Amino acid sequence: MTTLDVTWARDWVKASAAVVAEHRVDLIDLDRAIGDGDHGENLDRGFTAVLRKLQEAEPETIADVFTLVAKTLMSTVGGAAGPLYGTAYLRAAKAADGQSLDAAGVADMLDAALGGIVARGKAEVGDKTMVDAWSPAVAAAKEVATSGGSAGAALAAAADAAAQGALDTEPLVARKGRASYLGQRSANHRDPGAQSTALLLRAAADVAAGGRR
Amino acid sequence: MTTLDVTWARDWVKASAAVVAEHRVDLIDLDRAIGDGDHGENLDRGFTAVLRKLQEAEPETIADVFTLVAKTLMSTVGGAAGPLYGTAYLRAAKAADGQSLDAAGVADMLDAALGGIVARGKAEVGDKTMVDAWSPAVAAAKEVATSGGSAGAALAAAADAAAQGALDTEPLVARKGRASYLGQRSANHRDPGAQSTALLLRAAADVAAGGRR
Amino acid sequence: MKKLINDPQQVVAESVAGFALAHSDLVTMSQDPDALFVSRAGGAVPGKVGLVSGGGSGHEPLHAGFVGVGMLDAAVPGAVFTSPTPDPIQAATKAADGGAGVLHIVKNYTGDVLNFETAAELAEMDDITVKTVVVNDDVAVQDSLYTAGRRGVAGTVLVEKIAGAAAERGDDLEKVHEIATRVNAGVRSMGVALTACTVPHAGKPSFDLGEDEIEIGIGIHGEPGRERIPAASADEITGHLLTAVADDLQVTSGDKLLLMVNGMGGTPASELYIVYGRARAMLEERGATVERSLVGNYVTSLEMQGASVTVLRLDDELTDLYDAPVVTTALRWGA
Amino acid sequence: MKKLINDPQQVVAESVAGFALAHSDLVTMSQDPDALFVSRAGGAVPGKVGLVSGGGSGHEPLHAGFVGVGMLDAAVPGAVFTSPTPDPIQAATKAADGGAGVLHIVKNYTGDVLNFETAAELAEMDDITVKTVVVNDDVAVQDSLYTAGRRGVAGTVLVEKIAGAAAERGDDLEKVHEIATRVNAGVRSMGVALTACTVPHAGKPSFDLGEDEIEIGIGIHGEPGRERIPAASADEITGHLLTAVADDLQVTSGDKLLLMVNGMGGTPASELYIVYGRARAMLEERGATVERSLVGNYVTSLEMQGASVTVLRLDDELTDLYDAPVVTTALRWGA
Ligand SMILES: Nc1ncnc2c1ncn2[C@@H]1O[C@H](COP(=O)(O)OP(=O)(O)O)[C@@H](O)[C@H]1O
Ligand SMILES: Nc1ncnc2c1ncn2[C@@H]1O[C@H](COP(=O)(O)OP(=O)(O)O)[C@@H](O)[C@H]1O
Ligand SMILES: [Mg+2]
Ligand SMILES: [Mg+2]
Ligand SMILES: [Mg+2]
Ligand SMILES: [Mg+2]
Repeated sequence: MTTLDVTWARDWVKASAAVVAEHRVDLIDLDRAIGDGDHGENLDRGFTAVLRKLQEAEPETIADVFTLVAKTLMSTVGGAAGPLYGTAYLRAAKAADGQSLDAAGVADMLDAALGGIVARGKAEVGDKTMVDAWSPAVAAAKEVATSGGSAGAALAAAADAAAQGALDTEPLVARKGRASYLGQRSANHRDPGAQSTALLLRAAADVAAGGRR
Repeated sequence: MTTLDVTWARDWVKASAAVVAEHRVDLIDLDRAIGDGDHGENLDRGFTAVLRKLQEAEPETIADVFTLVAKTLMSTVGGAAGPLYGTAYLRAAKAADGQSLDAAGVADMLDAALGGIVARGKAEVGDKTMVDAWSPAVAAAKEVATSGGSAGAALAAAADAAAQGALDTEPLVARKGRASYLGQRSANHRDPGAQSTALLLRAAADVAAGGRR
Repeated sequence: MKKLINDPQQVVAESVAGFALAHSDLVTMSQDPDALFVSRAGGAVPGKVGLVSGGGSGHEPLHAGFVGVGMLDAAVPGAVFTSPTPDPIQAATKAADGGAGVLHIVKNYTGDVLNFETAAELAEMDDITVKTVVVNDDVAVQDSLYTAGRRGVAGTVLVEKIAGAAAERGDDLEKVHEIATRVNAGVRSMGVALTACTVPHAGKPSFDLGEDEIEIGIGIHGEPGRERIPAASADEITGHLLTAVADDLQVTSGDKLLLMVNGMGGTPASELYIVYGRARAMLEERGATVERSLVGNYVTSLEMQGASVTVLRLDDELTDLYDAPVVTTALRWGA
Repeated sequence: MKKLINDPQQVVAESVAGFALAHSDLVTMSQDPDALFVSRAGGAVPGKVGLVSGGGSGHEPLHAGFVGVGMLDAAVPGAVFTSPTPDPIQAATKAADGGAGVLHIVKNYTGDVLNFETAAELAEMDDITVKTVVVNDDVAVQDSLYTAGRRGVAGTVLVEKIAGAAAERGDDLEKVHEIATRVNAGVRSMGVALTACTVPHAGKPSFDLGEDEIEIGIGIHGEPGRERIPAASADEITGHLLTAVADDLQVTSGDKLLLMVNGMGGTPASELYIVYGRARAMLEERGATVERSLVGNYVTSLEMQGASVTVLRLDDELTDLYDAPVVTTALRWGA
């Protein structure tokens, strides 16, 4: 696919719910190590609610899908991840206001999401947060867009970069979020929010590639 | 020895303190199983205090030794064992009012002690308490006295009978003391108070036989 | 065994000293370490019946946490899980006597009964009139003439509160004793343990419990309970406890009740409220109304995880006395 | 994991329901399960500044246990250890507003700060003036502009109590906010864990701790602490905590202090008083006097064994406000 439409957006949400449920315990375990052990539970609660809402509401545009996700996550997740992901999807909705997304649209949408996260959480790259997955993902998508790739290719590159970004959080000492309380002891653990970001973007790419819905 | 004097009484007290300290953990473990796990600690606290008092007071008669033991146990042991052993030694002091004890004197002294325990605790043989050790001990000492044995022989017989009595508490279902709360589940465990009785009487016999002081 | 303690033998002395320091506005501690007790700041109230309770330590806030206006005049802490000896009980009785006699509130354990008995005799020799109520609210234990009878557990707090209010309003010893006896007659409890507790000087858990087992009918001294069952939901466990309690008390339609859910020390408050909700629903299903509620750690077994359910049948007088002002470290209202 | 619960997902809903039933004289629960909060029975007090706090559940009695006269007007419980979402905070803010504005008391965690921030924005859209104090008393965490800063822990109770008294005496929002800020500026805490706790939906202990290890500088969410050290005596552990707290607060001779020893949920009261005794002696060695004391389970981490030490520097106004009447389920005096 060169562009993505509302079907992709809806399928991405369904795939997100599935992937979060599947990795619920992994995310809890990552958060147990350097946080409070609820990240997987929080996202699972949120995306379960999103799935229910999606069935009731049947949104007709990409923006409407993302707005629904934003509001539902905001009002069901709580913790740090709720407002951060909530704001990310809200900004993504504003960015994705057409009927479809090409590679540049994907890059803009991801960039807007990252902007929302930074606006709320004030984290920088290297602080060991989800920003460390989002930031390289945005850069990778932009590169694909510049070099004329498809929307699907942009998502695939973003997903790869986010996965690498999540991996790269392991040696870092956290400066934001709950893991920052651990100081040096936060090193040698992967950041749960960066990991969930990688999972969600991977789902987006898989769905775009027809692999997951 | 055919008769026992105040030296024996003093040495018995010392030996009692030693034997209780030595078996502190065993008695705690017996009491953990069907009680509250303090019997060894209680008696150890009591006899440690007795030992200190004995050094300060240097009592000159058997009765004075036992009275000192009685009062000290009463005021330091607490729990069920404190008043029961305290009363036992108090009655024993009253019974042992001469300068020395022959076999009949030993039997009377033990009988008085048993009487004190029953007066306070109202337990009968078979209720799975220290009475199940004291009662056969008294009977055995009486038999030795009747058949003309020595005081030491009376104590030895009493110690043997108490040990057997303690062993025989194992199958019993408790009807008095803390173990009674367990109902049927108190069976297949030895009563801690019967066991401590057996230890104390064994110490008395050993000291009389010159084996322990 | 990991505990916030120094010397296991000094746990009681150090913790009572800390307690007395922290709450010097409400209580004072005896000076003689061989006769350790806690009594009301300001001393005995002339003309008022004195209330003295005590027992093994490890059940905090019982009993020292209930010393103060409207409740106990003195509390005697023994070694952990071991009843105190007669001497400190006698001394506490003296300190609590305002000339109108003293009520001993004793939990029904052989050791407690015997030591308080002796202390009462000693106090009578000091010309203090002593009456005793023996609390035995634990329905986990079969009551019988031929056994030690039922244990005294969380219901003790209600006896102390209500009898304390009777004494405070000026009732004489006879009447205070009658009230205490009435509360004891109308109160029943039963407990459950999810984990054992560890007595400091023993250093080992009081019993071994598998990861999937719980003890129903537990006492408050780390004794094993009536039966061991597989771990179950809060509703099921509450069902066991409440049914035993309500059946024994013969709760029927129209009864006015006080419902107490007591934590054993290591259970989060949130879990106690889940138990409370279920127990209350079950009482209401029987047509009774829950007029008063008490939820929290009141009679504990060190760090044991578990809870007990207590039901007291109320009448107007008992309700008024329960509502009367109380100013202690653990129970405080109306003043 | 053995807990007195039913469905792990329903722990908060069921326990808050039980809490509201048991204490219907003091609190009411919101009807909308999607906007769960607890507020004062009787509703907002016209003309009084409203106080709203909240945060993850599992810290009981914080915060719902402090709803009542002289303290909070509403408390918003999130999922266990997870800050609530903006909707219930907004609803609670509305319920707490008596027309004089509302103070949000927020513990300094990213999640809490963000969700309360959004709720405050929403409330402003309802024409309610909201001011916020972010409590950050935990000295275990290095404070810096480039990090999330220090956490809010047990000192929160003192902010709620003292600001609550200011609101109750009629101070306006500006002044109540100033008082709350003053308390936060003068309070420091640090905690220790002897065992981890288990979040119901996680089913596993929040961290693994050896039989001979303890965590110093623990938070209240089962997070690991600043350092892991070998198990030590109460005096040594208290030394670690108190020294860090008193150094950071720069306690000096002549200071008048409030000393709070807070249990993490699974620690016997007797142990808290041992810690209290040592902490108090150490403060007195510095020439300070301990004028007020609070010992007990106030800000817990489920069934975690451990404790925290909190010191607040008092002045006359703060002392008066602390002493002012309070009628909540967990803190009650003077009325
Ligand atoms: N200031 C921040 N900026 C960006 N991301 C953050 C920030 N603080 C926390 N996070 C992310 O949130 C994740 C934790 O989410 P979660 O466990 O759901 O919330 P909480 O920390 O409140 O328990 C972290 O792993 C991190 O990726
Ligand atoms: N009524 C009784 N009569 C005789 N012995 C008793 C009675 N009750 C208890 N005992 C004895 O006391 C022992 C327990 O003593 P101990 O553990 O020191 O006291 P407690 O039961 O108060 O913890 C029991 O093993 C039993 O032998
Ligand atoms: Mg988390
Ligand atoms: Mg015992
Ligand atoms: Mg005992
Ligand atoms: Mg959280």
